[in-house]
Amino acid sequence: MKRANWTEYQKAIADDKYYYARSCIRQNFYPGSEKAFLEILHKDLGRDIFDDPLHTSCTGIGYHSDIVPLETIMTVVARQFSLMNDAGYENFVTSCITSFGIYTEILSTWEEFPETEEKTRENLFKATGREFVKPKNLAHTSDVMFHFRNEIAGRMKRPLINARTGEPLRVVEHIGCHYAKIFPSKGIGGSEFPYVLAGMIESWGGNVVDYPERRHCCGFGFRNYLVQANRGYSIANSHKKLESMAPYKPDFIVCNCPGCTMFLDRWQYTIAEMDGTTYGDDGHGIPVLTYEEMAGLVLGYDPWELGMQMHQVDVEPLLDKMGIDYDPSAKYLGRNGKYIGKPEPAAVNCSSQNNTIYDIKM
Amino acid sequence: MTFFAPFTIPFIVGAGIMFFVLAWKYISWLRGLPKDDLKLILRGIPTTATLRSVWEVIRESLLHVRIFRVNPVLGYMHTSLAFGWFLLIAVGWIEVVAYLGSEFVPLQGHVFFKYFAAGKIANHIAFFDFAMDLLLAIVLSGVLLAWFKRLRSKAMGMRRTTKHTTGDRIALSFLWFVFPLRLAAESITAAIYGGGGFLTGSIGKALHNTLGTAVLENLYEPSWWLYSCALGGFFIALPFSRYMHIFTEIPLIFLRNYKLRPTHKESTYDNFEVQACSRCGICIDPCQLQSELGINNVQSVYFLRDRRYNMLSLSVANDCLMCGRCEAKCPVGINLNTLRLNSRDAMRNIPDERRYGYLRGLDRSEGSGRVGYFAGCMTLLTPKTLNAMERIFESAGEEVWWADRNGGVCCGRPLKLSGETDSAHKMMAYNTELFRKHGITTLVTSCPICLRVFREDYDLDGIEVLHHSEYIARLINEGRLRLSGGKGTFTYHDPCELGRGCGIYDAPREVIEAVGTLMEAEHNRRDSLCCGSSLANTVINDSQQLKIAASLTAELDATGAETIVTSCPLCKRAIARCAADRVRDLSEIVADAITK
Amino acid sequence: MKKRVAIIGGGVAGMQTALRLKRTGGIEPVIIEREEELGGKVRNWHVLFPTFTPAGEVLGALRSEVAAAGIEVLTGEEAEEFTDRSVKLRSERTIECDAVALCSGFTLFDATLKEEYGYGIYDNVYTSADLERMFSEGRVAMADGSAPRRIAFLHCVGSRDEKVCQRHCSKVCCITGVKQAIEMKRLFPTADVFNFYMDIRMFGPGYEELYREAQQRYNIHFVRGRISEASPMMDGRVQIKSEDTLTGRPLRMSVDMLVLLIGMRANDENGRFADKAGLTLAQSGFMQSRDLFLGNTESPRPGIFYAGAVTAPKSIGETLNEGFTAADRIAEYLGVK
Amino acid sequence: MATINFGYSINRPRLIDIDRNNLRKSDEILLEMPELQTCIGCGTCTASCTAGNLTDFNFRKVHTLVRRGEYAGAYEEMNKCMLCGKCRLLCPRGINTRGVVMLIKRKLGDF
Repeated sequence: MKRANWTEYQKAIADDKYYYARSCIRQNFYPGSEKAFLEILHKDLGRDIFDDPLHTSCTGIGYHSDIVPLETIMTVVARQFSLMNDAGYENFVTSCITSFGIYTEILSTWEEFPETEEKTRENLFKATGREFVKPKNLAHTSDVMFHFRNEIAGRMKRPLINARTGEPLRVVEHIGCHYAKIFPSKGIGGSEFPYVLAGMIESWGGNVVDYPERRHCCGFGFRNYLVQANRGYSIANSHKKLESMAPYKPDFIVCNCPGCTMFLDRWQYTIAEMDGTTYGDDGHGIPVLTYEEMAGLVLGYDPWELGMQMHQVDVEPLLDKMGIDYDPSAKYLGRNGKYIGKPEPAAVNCSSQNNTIYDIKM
Repeated sequence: MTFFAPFTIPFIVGAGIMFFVLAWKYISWLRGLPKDDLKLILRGIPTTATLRSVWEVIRESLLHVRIFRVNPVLGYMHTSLAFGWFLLIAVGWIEVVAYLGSEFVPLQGHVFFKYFAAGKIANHIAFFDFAMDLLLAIVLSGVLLAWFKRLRSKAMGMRRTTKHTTGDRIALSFLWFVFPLRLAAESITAAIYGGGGFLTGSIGKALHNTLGTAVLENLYEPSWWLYSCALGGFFIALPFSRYMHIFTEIPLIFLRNYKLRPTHKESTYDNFEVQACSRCGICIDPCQLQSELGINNVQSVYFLRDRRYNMLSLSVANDCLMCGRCEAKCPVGINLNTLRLNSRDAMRNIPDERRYGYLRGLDRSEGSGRVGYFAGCMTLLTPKTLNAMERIFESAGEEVWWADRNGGVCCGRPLKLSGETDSAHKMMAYNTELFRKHGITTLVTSCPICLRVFREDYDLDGIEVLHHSEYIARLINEGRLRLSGGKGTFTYHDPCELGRGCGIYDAPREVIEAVGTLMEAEHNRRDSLCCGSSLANTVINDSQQLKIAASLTAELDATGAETIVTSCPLCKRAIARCAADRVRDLSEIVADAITK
Repeated sequence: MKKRVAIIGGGVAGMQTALRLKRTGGIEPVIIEREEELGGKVRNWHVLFPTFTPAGEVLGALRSEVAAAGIEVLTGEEAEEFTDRSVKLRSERTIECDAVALCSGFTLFDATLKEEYGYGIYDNVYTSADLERMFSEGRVAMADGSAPRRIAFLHCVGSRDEKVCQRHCSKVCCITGVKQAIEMKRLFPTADVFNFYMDIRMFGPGYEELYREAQQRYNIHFVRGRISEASPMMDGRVQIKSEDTLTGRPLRMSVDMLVLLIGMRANDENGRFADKAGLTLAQSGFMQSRDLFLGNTESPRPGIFYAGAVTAPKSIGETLNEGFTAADRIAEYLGVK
Repeated sequence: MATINFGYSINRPRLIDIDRNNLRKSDEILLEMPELQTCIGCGTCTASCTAGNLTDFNFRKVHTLVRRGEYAGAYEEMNKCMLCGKCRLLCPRGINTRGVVMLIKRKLGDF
């Protein structure tokens, strides 16, 4: 494929000193990923990134579900910026695609309609007595990871290569609608040929699968999922994507967006229950990783340290493929060695089906 | 006298098979008739219908009076063959009786009397020699004409003749050879044994003089063998070929006089009509699909043939305008359209109880009155007619119930024409109920398609169904419409469904004459052309329809009339494609002429 | 003393204008052509709609007439700027003249700007111009050399699309799509050909008839709906998505070849020409005529005239007619009968 | 199969998938009546339709779907038609609409 055109969409990414904003979904479902991001930046790359306990949700989920008004979310965002000012940072990095979309949209709105910025300043001041300066640089955490992809490649311990065959792993990447579909120029590679994850995969030895429904939404769609009556539409979207990628036999999916990670992973279980369709090797599902997990594996982190036991689709077949050593018995032990519980056996949990290690402990 | 010789075997076998097959066919058809039809037959036998039938058999099966009317030469051909042969048999019988008295003579004895009597009769009766030769000469002239017709059909007044099947060709060949071979056999017999009249006798003498006895002796037996074979072959082929018509027409005439008719469902009675078709091909020329479009495999003769041999295809069954022009000309009087309809029904009717459930409880009618007006789907596309009818009703002071001015339910005839008879009945039931509900006593429609189905298929006792032409004529006669007329010149196109379909020719003409001068087109009334847009045809395409409409329009234009009048919305729209500004519905010219 | 008229652009418009001017006897036209030979865009076309006339026939006739008339032709020369009395060439040369006819035509839309169709990215996505080249070369095939079994044409690529700042209708693509679909069907009779369109605009003589023939005789499928995106398939074919707007349902299919019917856009240098010569541009970026009815071939400035697609997308027939009109107006302006 | 009641199921796509649809019947129909392909979607047929004024029957849409290989329900829809012929009288492309109805019913009776 002649795909050089991603280079037409580039953006400036700060090199150091980031103010970190977390993601609601990731904190709850993939907490290991956010921790891994901070660790990689601190330890491996030696960058300064500040994880501020004072910051809040951006309220994007509420905003996209029509329960948080625009003025409110603008004020919340302004407060985050104000906190960043307090902490002495000017590069804002957010861990969530929807937050990234929200920040981008609000900054653009303020630019196009300065009166809304004035109003927000007024609201923020009335509510909290705070003032704020807009960030110098706004990026998504995957942008930062993309920015350092070559540095990470330099420290790479396990490339994205099938250890048994020596072939590059086939990786499906999913960007998330709010990354570049709203403002194509704010995403690396734009919206049609996004390169942010593809760049990482290629730098770390994998092959990107370009399948027909690559740009399609994962199906989260906020109201589509949040209202139960609409969930059939949500799952139908994931189903469509999985059907489209299945013939390419991907080794894993890497996602950019908290919701997509969750839905492409969890819906595989639901689809298996609903109509018996399973994907991936031996029908045990296609593992779905976050880019931090992918970077963490590449850098030699322990998969359970990265929180990969939180996945619906088991990652062990992938770990085996990559030749990663891991302790199967440590999977469901938390950081302090305490048993954290395990999922019920299902079609997409291949290793937990006949595994009684934890049952003894119970 | 002995009446057996080996050469008679082909004839005896042939005749035996033929009579067996005929009997088997007729008996099974009669047994298959619905009970009501059987009752009709039993009730009809003791009436004058039987006598009338006998007379009709003589007229039509022997003398072919109807074909004479179409074309005298063609009539003579048929008469000479049919009546001539009949007389040959009848006079031959008398001849045998005259020579042998009351002695029993088997069938072959009559047929081959000349052979068995050869050399055994002392005194020839000159009358019989002459009469038999004369009759043979007449039949032979018919055969000659038939040969000639094959070569040049135009001379017989037919532009096109039927393309026959192989079976028909075989039977035809046998038939063509029967009489020349008889001539040969009888002449050779006369040459050896004497006798014979002006034909066989003279040829016999000539043969005797030229060939000599020895040669003739050798030809004698073979010539009778050939004649017997030709007869036997023809008889075997007869029940399976078009010549089946020779015998089938006879029971058909009786059954028809007992009031049996084909219906919208196939029945064994249809076989009498189907097999009574002689494939004369008279139906080909009037067919506009043939003359305008060059389609030459769908005409009634081919339809009946295909149906008879179970090789009817949908495309043949559906490719017919059902204009009725062929039916009007059919010398056997076969109900061609009905047979085609019940074929379509057999092929297409799919009873589906769920269909048209949406009609339930529907009523979009408006107004009230004893007179109901049913525009019909097509009239909704000719609003000028609607407006004219409104004007006419108003002027006549008629209170009108408008059944479907705001869109109604189709009358059902289009579905019936397509063979979906059961579904059509759902529409009929719906509309009947609607008419009853509104208590009308007169139902006027300006669509001949609707009119025909109202009259033929609806059960509308107590409601008088009128075409708007009849209704308007009545208003004029009753003095309820005052018209100023006399200025314009009009030509009138008879819609098929109105004219040949419902027999309404005079009412529209009366109306036209009340407002102006009528100039008849070349084809008019029962002979009028079809506009090509007939709903009965679902095969021909738009340009083909247009071509037919154009030729009709050209003929109407040739009258020189200022305005073309018709009384069918479909015909009007078809003609309008070629003469937009000059075609008007009958109601329009009336509405314009209203004085008060 | 003969009058001299500079004709910028040696395509069909320029040649026609020059021929007519020359025939007056009192005018000496000079054609300035950027390329090394005359002919313009028509050079790259195989056959012309709606008659399937070889483009070379039209071009050949014009070229030989130009040669026979002894018209001065400067090839490989590009106009930098001009006024009504002179044309400054990029080679620093200046042509003095009494009037200028701008016949510089149009630019083909760059299909890579419609990223979602993957032109230049996926192997089996082509433009109508690519297809004409393939027709001319006599070899039409998929990228891997095999014969296509399903071909999709997409109308209005770079036309009527505000997302790429081309609001105007390019006018000729509809009929080109019909023509090329028929040609493909003739080459690959068993292939299925689909045309995806927003509107079918059959404005010219014989066009509607050809459209109907494409439908009825060639069984070409016309789907009303713009393709929203194209994606690659495992086997190198292309998956396309659109809405079948006539049934209100989304539609998806894979095709062996996707042909983009690219539109005509205004030349980039139109702005420069307009600035220097005091002319105006239409909203579409094409040159604005003095008046769309009575002065279609005239600019608002005396002495500067237009012919052909420099003012708007036009068919070859219309362009040739404008050549005549422009020449007559020039002769009138110069007082030459 | 499903042992768990999720309260929802995977919505069937509304998509017309030309790759999955079996176009054989559609090809047969177009072969028998090529003029159907000349439909320009003007909708006159549906606007004038006697049955369409009483139900949601849409002749244009049904035959378009059939041409795309979407046969489900086409037979039942076509059965709503009364064959009255108004559409044929109005069709600007001169399509033999009644023939189309009968042809589709004949070809798709099994669906």
